Amino acid sequence: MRQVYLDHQAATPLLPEAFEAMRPYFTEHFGNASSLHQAGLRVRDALKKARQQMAALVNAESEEDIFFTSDGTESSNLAIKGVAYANERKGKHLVVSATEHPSVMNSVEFLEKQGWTCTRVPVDAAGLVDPAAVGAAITPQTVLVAVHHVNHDIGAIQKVAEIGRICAEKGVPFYVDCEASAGWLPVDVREFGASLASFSPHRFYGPKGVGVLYRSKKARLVSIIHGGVQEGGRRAGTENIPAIVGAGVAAEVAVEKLPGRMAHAAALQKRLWDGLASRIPYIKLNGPLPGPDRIPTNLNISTEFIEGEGQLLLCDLNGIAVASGSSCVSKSLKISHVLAAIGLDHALAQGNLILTLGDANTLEDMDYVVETFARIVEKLRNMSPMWDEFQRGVIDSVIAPTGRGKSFSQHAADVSGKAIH
Amino acid sequence: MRQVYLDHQAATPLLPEAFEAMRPYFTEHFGNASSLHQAGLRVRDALKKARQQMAALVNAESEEDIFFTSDGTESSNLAIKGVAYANERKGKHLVVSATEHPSVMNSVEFLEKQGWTCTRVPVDAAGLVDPAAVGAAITPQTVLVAVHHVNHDIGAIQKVAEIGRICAEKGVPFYVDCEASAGWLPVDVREFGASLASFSPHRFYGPKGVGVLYRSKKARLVSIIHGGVQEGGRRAGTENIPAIVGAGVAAEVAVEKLPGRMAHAAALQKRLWDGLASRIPYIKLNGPLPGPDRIPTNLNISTEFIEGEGQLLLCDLNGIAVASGSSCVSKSLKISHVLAAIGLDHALAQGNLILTLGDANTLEDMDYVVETFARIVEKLRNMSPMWDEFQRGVIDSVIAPTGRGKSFSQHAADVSGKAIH
Amino acid sequence: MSDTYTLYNPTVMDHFMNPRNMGDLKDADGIGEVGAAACGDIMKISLRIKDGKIEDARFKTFGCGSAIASSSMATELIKGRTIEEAMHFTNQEVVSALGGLPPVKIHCSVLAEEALKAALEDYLHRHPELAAKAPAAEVVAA
Amino acid sequence: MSDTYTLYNPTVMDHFMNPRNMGDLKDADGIGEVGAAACGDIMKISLRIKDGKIEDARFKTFGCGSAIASSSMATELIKGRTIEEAMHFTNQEVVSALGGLPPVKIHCSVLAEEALKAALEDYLHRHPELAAKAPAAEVVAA
Ligand SMILES: Cc1ncc(COP(=O)(O)O)c(C=O)c1O
Ligand SMILES: Cc1ncc(COP(=O)(O)O)c(C=O)c1O
Repeated sequence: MRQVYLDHQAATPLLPEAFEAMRPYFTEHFGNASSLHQAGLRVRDALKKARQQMAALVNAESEEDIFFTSDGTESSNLAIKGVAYANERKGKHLVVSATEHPSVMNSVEFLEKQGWTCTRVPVDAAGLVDPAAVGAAITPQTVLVAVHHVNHDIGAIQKVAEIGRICAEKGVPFYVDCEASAGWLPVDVREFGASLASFSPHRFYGPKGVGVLYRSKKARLVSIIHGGVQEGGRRAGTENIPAIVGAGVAAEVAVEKLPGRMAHAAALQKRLWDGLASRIPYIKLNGPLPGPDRIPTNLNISTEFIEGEGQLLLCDLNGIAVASGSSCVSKSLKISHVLAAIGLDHALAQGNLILTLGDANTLEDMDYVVETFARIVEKLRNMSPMWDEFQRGVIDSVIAPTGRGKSFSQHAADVSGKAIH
Repeated sequence: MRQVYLDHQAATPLLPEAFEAMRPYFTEHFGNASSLHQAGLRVRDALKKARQQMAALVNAESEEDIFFTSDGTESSNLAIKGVAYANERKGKHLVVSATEHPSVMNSVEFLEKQGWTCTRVPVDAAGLVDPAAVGAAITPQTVLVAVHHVNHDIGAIQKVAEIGRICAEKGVPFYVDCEASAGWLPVDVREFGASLASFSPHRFYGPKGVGVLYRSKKARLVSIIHGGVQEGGRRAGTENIPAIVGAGVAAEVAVEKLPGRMAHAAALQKRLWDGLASRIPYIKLNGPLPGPDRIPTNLNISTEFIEGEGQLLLCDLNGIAVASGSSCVSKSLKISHVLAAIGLDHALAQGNLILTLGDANTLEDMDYVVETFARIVEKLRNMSPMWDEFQRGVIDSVIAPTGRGKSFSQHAADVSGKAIH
Repeated sequence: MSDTYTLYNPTVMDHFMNPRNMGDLKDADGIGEVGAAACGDIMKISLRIKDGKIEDARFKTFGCGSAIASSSMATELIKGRTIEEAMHFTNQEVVSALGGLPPVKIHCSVLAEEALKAALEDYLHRHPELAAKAPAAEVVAA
Repeated sequence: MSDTYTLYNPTVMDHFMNPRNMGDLKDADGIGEVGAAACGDIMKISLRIKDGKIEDARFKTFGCGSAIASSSMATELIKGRTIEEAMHFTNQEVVSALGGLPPVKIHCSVLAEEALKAALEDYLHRHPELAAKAPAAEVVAA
């Protein structure tokens, strides 16, 4: 069976050259970077080199602005809480977009319990935040603005450079979560006007176990994992040297391959979406149209009248690895807050699938996915009471309304006795 | 030149069998454990197995009590802050021993800034904490007691089982940092009465990039790194699967090799300390005597009239890797707080060296270290004004007082114009 | 499937991939359609009942793998039972017959129980003469 | 040393491993012993001074590698200078001659400057007739 991995947002295979670079650091050069003897001093050079490679990827002023953490989640936590705690006396207000990753959203919620307040700037139906609205949300108490570069679910590219200019004018540090873009789109912290930016190499063929936080010297930042004085006092704990070394290689490869990667992904994205849209009725692309507002690696679709988990499992049984933002797929039984933020009808959020493309995918893979997915949709629609009820005019379509029947949400509320959340 | 690595407290080489176990999880089985497709589901099994291996190492009730973090430092932070925040409404008082690792001490300091209070229970001259004193420090507001199993600097083994009984009687969760003991001494969370315990496999031949927190279901714990619902909602962020797999193997090997490791280390420890003590005058062992109160892998020595960094560098140039708790070695220019807590004279703290033994060390290595170190001490004493002034009776020895001359501290204060801190 | 990793156990996977009794019954004697407020799943069960016995059952489900498997299993289990027996049917039977469900998915089996009970209610509603004799359906929440 | 990783640059390492002018001067004309409050290091410099010129210098140091290297380098640099020149000696000369020190170790070079100045003060103290002519030693903190 053909294997088509379309979940590059969740994980990517490690580059063989990154693995080779890491290899000596496990058993041979195993020292602790804090040690003052050969074993420790040797790995310091490796650490420094990796910092330079990271700085180059995002055009940081200096490798000293690069801090290593354990993953993208920790980087987000450090950016949000580390800046908030550092500026506690200045003010306790934050501004974030409504579609930030949970690592940002939940960090903010945690701070709210500790007395901070936060403005969540809404996004439009495509998932884009209005820079002017971000600017308008800034108050004299605002100590940080956080808007991600690219959304992890719907691939929307935010106008970060514009937001960065507004933040600079108002003198407020600006944090850009680049986890869903670094390695796949150009990231330039200076062009973005970012005081802080995060990404993690395991998202672009680097190893798991390392995240990166860029921080310009202008922004104050305190540690949130307390202990020793590793990472310039910004992150205590023994550095994960092998992973950091591999991450450096992945960053270097990303710089080199970026144009090719983007072109390849854009071609796949077009083939896949064109195929799905023409082959399957009642299907919708969520987020911006392919083009300048959408990362070429992401498709986020909703297939009406069927639910996401079943689609995902049947894709998997056919060799296709995908993700879903449907409530059944989440451990909390809630639809992705991103889908909620773009105002997607619950019926469509339920039928959600997230496809993220990568280097190894081919155009033939895309054709296979289209054909296979069409069969899966047919199978699940046959099983679905909603499809039947739509045929019979009991309920109407959200994607292509016929004017007959009630809405899915109304129907769901009627049969469950409660409004669907 | 003979190479003798005596810094196992800082880092250990990865076991080849652990590396082999990890290897497929980099490029081949690279999935994200949260994914619902083959790539993700496959690594879930690996994650579960590693949890079982960790549970076995510390005799945890269930693998569900094992949470993976990024390192020992993060585990300490999670234990301290995660329990403190979870019990905020119950009380805001903590009890810790005075010689906990900085990851504990600095977490506590952070909480103090947020309104918690903390009692630091002092240790005796050997570095041992009195269980009764811990019990006496507990108040109705106490939400956590933290006493490490073994001290990272001086190898003192605390009476954790006794402290655990007292905590159980008083109904207060007990956190035992086992970072300096797991893999080298038996760790039994049930015998210790530990509600929480932490360790990290990179300290016993496992990989960097993973730490462990054991938490019994009886103790409430909230997340401190916010985001997704990985690790049962206790630690957000993509799991570092390869490292976790390797850590599991290291834990399994540790269980099997433990008795051999301990016997081997004890023999080395005896040979080394006997050699040093007989060969070098004015040298002192810090912490408990070798025996039941001291981990067999650790020697912490102070050599009078010379400073630690010079000793460390000359050891290194002679192939011997060691650490030091002297102020010149620390980035903060402060002597190890452990040496301060046992009341070690500043002159001796300055001349401190920490030697930690491991599987690959031999008795011949120990003899080489003794001879080499004797030469190093001679060289540095020849360079030291203190040695000369001691000979001339200007200052006295702390280790073997002659009754002539003033104390080093007095002299240092006289020449610097300030009391030495 | 020896090399396949699955989210659910083999029985659940089997009922998801090859659902039994999928479809609608023409001229059903009772039809129940219910929804899960928790996640938005919808399940519909139709019954053919003759002489107080469930002769046939069909389901349609809009929901995750375990919802589909739960309704498939529920329809299997219920066939041949009397109305009275069916009234005592609980989700636990579904869970057991499926060999277990992940904790977060137990509500799918509850939905199957609810759909069945709704179909029975519908039948009794259409046959008020029987309703008096039958015990009230107790929907057991998980 | 091509395969050796070092905490300090090769010049510092060289002065640490092969210190110049280590020891005490018999019948020194000036001796200075100073301590660093920051870390507890102690440095002692003895000078032989003839006709207003530093003819010879020796050091003894209780301290880290960079403290030893700093005192070694300071004694090298100071030899042959006049008292007046020596009074203007600063730690920066030591740092430059050593090719740089880690930021946290700059205070070691300050200690060397202080030890030298203390030795000069001692000399001037012993020769009050010269003290009036010489400029006051300025100790420059890093
Ligand atoms: C936008 C964004 N931020 C943060 C994260 C968290 O990164 P990690 O999985 O490395 O913890 C992700 C993960 O997918 C993400 O997409
Ligand atoms: C007792 C103790 N606790 C915590 C830590 C921190 O562990 P890690 O280096 O894995 O962050 C250490 C590290 O040496 C330790 O010895």
